[in-house]
Amino acid sequence: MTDRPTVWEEMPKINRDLLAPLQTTTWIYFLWVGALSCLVAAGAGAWTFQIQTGIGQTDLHHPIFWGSYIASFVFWIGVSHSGTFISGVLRLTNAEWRRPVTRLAELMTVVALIVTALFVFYHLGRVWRFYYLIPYPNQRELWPNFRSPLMWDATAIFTYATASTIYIYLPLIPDFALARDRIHGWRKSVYRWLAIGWHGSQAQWRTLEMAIRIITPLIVMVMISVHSIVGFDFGMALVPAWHSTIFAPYFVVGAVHSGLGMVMIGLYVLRKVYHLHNYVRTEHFEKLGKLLLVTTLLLAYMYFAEQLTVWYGKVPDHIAVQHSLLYGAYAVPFWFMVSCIYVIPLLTLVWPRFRQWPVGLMIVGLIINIGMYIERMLIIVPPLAHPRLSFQWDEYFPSLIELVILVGTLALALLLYSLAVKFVPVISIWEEKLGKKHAQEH
Amino acid sequence: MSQDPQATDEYSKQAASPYKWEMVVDLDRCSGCEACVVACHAENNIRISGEEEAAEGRAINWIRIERYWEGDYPDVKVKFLPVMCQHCDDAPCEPVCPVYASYHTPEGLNAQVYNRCIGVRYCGNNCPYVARQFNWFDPHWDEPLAEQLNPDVSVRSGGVMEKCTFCVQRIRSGKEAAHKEGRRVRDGEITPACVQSCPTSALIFGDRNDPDSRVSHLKKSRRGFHLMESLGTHPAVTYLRRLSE
Amino acid sequence: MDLYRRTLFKILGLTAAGSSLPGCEREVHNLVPYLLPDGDIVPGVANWYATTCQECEAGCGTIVRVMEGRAKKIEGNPTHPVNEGKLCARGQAALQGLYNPDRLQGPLRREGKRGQGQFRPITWEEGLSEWVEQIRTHAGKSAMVTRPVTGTLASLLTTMMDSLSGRLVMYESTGEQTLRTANYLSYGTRTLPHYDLANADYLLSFGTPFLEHWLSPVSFGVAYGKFRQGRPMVRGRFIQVEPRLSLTASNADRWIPLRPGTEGLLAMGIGQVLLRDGLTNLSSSHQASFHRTFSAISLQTISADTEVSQEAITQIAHELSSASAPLIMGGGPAAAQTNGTTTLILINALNVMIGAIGRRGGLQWMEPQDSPVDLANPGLASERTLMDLALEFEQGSRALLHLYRADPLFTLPPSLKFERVFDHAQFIVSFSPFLDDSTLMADLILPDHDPLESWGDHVHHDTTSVPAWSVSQPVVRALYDTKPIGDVWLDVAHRLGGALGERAPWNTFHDLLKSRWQTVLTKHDSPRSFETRWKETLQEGGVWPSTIPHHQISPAMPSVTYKPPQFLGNSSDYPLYCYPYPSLGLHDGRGANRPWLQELPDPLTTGMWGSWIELNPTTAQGLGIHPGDRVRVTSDYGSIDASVMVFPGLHPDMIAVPMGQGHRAYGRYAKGRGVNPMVLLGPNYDEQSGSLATGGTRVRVERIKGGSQLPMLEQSGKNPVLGRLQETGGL
Amino acid sequence: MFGNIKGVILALLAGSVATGIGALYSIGSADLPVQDQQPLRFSHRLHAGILNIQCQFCHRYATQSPVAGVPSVALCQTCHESLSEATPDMKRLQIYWKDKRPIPWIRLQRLPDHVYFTHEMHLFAGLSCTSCHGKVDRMSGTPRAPTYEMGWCLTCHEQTGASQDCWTCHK
Repeated sequence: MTDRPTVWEEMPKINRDLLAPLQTTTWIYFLWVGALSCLVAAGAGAWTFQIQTGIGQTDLHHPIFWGSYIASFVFWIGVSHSGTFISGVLRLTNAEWRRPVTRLAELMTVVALIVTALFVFYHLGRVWRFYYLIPYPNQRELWPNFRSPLMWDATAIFTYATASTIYIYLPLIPDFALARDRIHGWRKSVYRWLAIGWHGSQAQWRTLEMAIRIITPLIVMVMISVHSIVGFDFGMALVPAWHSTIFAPYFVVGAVHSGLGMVMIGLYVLRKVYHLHNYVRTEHFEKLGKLLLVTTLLLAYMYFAEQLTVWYGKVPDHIAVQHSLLYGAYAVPFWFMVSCIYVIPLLTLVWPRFRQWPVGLMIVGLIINIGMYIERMLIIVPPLAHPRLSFQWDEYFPSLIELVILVGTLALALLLYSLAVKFVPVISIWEEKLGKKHAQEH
Repeated sequence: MSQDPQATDEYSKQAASPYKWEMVVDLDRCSGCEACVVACHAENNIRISGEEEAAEGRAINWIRIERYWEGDYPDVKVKFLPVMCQHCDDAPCEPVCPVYASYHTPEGLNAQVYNRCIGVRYCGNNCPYVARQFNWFDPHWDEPLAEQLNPDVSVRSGGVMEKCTFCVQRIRSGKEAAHKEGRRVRDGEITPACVQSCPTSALIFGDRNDPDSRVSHLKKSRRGFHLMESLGTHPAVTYLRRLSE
Repeated sequence: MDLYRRTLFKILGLTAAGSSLPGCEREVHNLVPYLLPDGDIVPGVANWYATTCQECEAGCGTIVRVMEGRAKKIEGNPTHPVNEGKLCARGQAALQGLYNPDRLQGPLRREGKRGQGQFRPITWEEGLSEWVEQIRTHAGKSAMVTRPVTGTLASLLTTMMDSLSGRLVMYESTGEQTLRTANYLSYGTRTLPHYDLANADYLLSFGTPFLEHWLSPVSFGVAYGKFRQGRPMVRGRFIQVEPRLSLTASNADRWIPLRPGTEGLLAMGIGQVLLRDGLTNLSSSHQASFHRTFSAISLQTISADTEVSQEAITQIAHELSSASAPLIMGGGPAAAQTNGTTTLILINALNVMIGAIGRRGGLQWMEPQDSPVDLANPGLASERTLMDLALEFEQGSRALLHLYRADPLFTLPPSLKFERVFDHAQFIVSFSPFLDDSTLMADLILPDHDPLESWGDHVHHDTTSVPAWSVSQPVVRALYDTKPIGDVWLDVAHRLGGALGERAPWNTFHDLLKSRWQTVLTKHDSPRSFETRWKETLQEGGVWPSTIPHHQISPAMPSVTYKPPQFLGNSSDYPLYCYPYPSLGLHDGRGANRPWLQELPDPLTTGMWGSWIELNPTTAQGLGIHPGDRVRVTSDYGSIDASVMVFPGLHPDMIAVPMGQGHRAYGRYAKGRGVNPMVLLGPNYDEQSGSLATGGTRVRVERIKGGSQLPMLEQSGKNPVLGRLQETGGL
Repeated sequence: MFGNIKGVILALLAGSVATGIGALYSIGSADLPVQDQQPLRFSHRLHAGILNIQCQFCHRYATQSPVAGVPSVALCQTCHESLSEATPDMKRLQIYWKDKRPIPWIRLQRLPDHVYFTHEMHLFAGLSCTSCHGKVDRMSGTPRAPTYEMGWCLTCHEQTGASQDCWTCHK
């Protein structure tokens, strides 16, 4: 034990390791970014086409007025919860193992929120009139309607975006200062500007810790409220199978579920690409795997409660939706979704040995996210497709334009993340050091 | 016919409107002939969707005749149900609109202000009657079909929700005529296009605040019901049940 | 109503045709003021003009809303006795005839081979002189096929064709020729009675599609409303008997399906029970002949052949006798069989048995009235007559064919080989405003004005409770370089000169019209001048007396023997009966170029913009066919491919196909869309009337590759499990 | 340094928010290009001001129609027939009259298609033409109100207690 290097000896190595992605770039990275940019361009082209010709480029039609854009909106806002949940909740509970995971997850939050906002715009029939949604004084003397859950939504997301930007920024300040001192070239001035004069004095540390301690519980509350409000978008509506009290908590848990899955993927990929095996260890995957098992069980419980209530209640409007899911038009995606988000995670994650296997956990994370995307679609489409007047029942599948936009936007998220990784240390350097110090002290 | 002088006084006050518009659909008279559908298209500049859009389920009808089959051959029965915007007093579509494009007028109409609409389509989801129709594209009329367009009704652009207005342009001109003569609108003076055309007189329109109007009488009929009464939307359209054996 | 009338007449103006209107100014940034002020016209304020609907032969009175020279909307004329202010879908869609993008904009001369559709624009002078040349060349060999016209135009065309020793044929595929023949044999008049549905309390209808297109659908619609809910404490009961549940049948309290073509047999069964149970009010002189006719076949056999139970037959008979004002109507599919006339005679006899003749709530004939115009109705032609015409062309005794808004190449089954006329005609002139399937074959096209741009009149002598003479006036200025057919014929008469010129001294059809109306409007020694009366007539849309005495009819029981219907095609190769029916919106196809009507969902299948084949669910299941599958329907005469709609209200041994689609021409909305079921039909006639038995062909159905979903309003129709009543608050 | 950056950020933020709000505040839809190149120069100052011709003599449909109407050439001619062709514009008028052609005036007052406006009811309510169109009798060209935006209409509707229900004016 004594030949183990002390924290102080390890410091330069930590700095080197964790700043490496910011300093060295391989040709694979450029290829990757180039490929993503092409996809983003395709998505942008598709969106431009949709704006020029009309929202009819989607496959939407009455009575299915909402489709893949809203599903993606819900999905991405779910992903955005990963960061806040992991870093926020784990910070609150002082879970030591959180340290290498937080930054990576918080970055996901910001990227996902940007993408989420985009989907609102894709969805609008007249996106060039988006400013009608903004509360500001105008000559028309008109305000937006705050009774609409969509306005709550807009407000909540705006708040969440602001708060999570601050939340990711605060712990970044010491790292920016580090980067400022280590990195040369044009980026140096940017880091200097971002580091807002951090020089590591006791007073500054105290202020920062205080700030983090204050904002952490706040952001957890915001996070819960945001996804509850997204749930309210549906729960408040009169649509059969939407009008349910479980939607708010269910959406929160669902968000964490897919968010954890996403973190799992991110963690694995970054560790692999940037050789962070010293920092991201199997232990982290195992802990996350346990958490994922918890969310799987929680989500399955809620889903079961909801479906059982519908099934037992036999209200025709609701039963019609359930039938279409269980053995109707949507049975294939439904059962696929059930396997993806409940069955497969449950069957794999219960095995302690499995939880030690990062590749397996990454694959489960991927499966969960595919499943959760389908789940979002199945929450939105089948109830809309079965209005109370059965004369109007219908089906829906996203059009090509929609799919291009969806893929383009996924590419945009990956691109933003890839770019961010080149700019921001993916593991909080000072927290990592602090963790090491704590570990040694104990 | 109400000649009550107080009624005129009331009208001069702006706070509350003296009118509450109501439609009655007598299912025992409705033959499903769809004269109302074309009348509505002609009056309200409803777009021609064309084959492709119609196949997508995007044909726009402010009033549609829903047809329900019952039983199997040879004991088959058909029931027709004309469905238009029910102009609910507690309309589920109104509170969810983030920009107030959908709102309730003092006369009990469920209004849609087209140029305010940004197309979030929440109202469409939330309407249990699927009465709201969306313009997925800009409308198009092959020349010179557009010569027929009614100048009293806007042509809705793409990206905008629309629906039955109870022919508000006719209500407006009826009220203006009455206002210039300093009187209330008389029963039967205002007829929406569908009501006007209906051969069997299955559709009746009028002021529910006027106790002597035809709709006020018919509303009280024992055959009367509202579509999805249990939802508590309080529609301004009353259906009269079709009698059968 | 009174109130509405008064305000209405304030706004009902006179014709706009003469006034100076702004042209079709498209530039919104320009204000176009009137050159001369016109007292009637206030910019921004609508004017309403009364005229007559010409979309079908019913001739409903209409008022047209006109703003700044453009027609905006057509509504029923509230004072008109036929439609009482109401108007059907097709009548309202007449606007899309006026503003149809595929209207012919001036005279055309064929280039290239006939039927290739290559035409070059010519001047009216060129067109008219060539036509006159052709009339001279083919003297005495003219023929004209028109849709049914009445009034002044009918008399003008009759005069013209008489003078040219030509033959005038008025043809309408749903012309109810059989009904007229049967009525002539039963009641001694070809005039159709007024069916007093509004005052009946029990209606037994053998297939009559009176709420769709039969005779005068709006008039029937108005009466139906009153029949159901128009009287306190009385609600009419309605039974419909037919093999396919039509829109009309779907309104019935009870729909009784039966084997196609056995309607007469069922009538016989009902009559038998009435006679057996002594429920008729026949005079003793009649009793014997009725007994003889109605007891020829036993009730058991009837029940077996019609597939209607004896109980049901007995029940109907008893209900008829216990009703206070029962009414029986027959027509539509019941008449579209080889035994159509016999069937209708038997149904007529039932009306006699229940005492409906001349009774309130029964059948009424009005006293023949003085008409402002000659009742020179040459009568509708049956398909047999058209075949005679074809023979004349083949033999060379006819050479010059005129077509006026009739499209025989589309509406007649190809198996009748009517194209012989077109093959043998030396020259074909069409007055159609559209390039329809027949006009495509024309050598010279002299397009008529749209009805909304023309003068005209309409004589109502069938089915109305009061006689009415309606006028049509131009409500908008002619859009294009077209000429009204009346003007064109008068012009040609002057050019030909001689006796013809003398018989047509008028310069324009408008002059002719006014001179005709002058005799009538001034006959009843009205103190007011003709011009005043004429103006009033134009404002009101026509003249109609308030009440008239009813005409007494002495019905007879013609000796008839029931003959089972004959079908073309043997039952082993062709197991199904083919039943083409006129579509609600497109009718026989004339509405197919109107996008409103194309997009008007069929009320029962909710199909739009195309054709489909209806199959009973059990039949479809037996053939392994699912909704949306593509099938080929084959008869001995032709075949059509279309997708299947499962239709619960159809006799299992039948297929049904809507008419109206499958045009080869007729503009962008109609051309190449759907299929024309007439292709399937063979030359099978009702012997007595010479009408085509449209229900008289057998077919088989096979599944073929492919399958496409037709646009449907009922989106759940995509899934056969759905579409049944779920929750509608309990209708 | 800390304060400096904060100041810059705040200033930038405040600036962009102000500009954005300002732009959004005034955004509207009723505007038309302001051009007054009519086929012939017509002076409202001369006709309405100096000659004191009442508005509704020429715009004669204002009390009975949604539109006020542009006078027909025939109406111009009732006065101009007896006047000598003093100016080139008056000569041009005579040419229109002789050719029996309407004058293609360029439209300067127009509301978007989604607005229902009727002169009839505004005059019935007792408004004068100048309340909306300004001092026409002092304008040499064709008068044009500064803006026909919704806020402008609403101000008056608020003051006079006229209906502010959206569907009063939106169609």
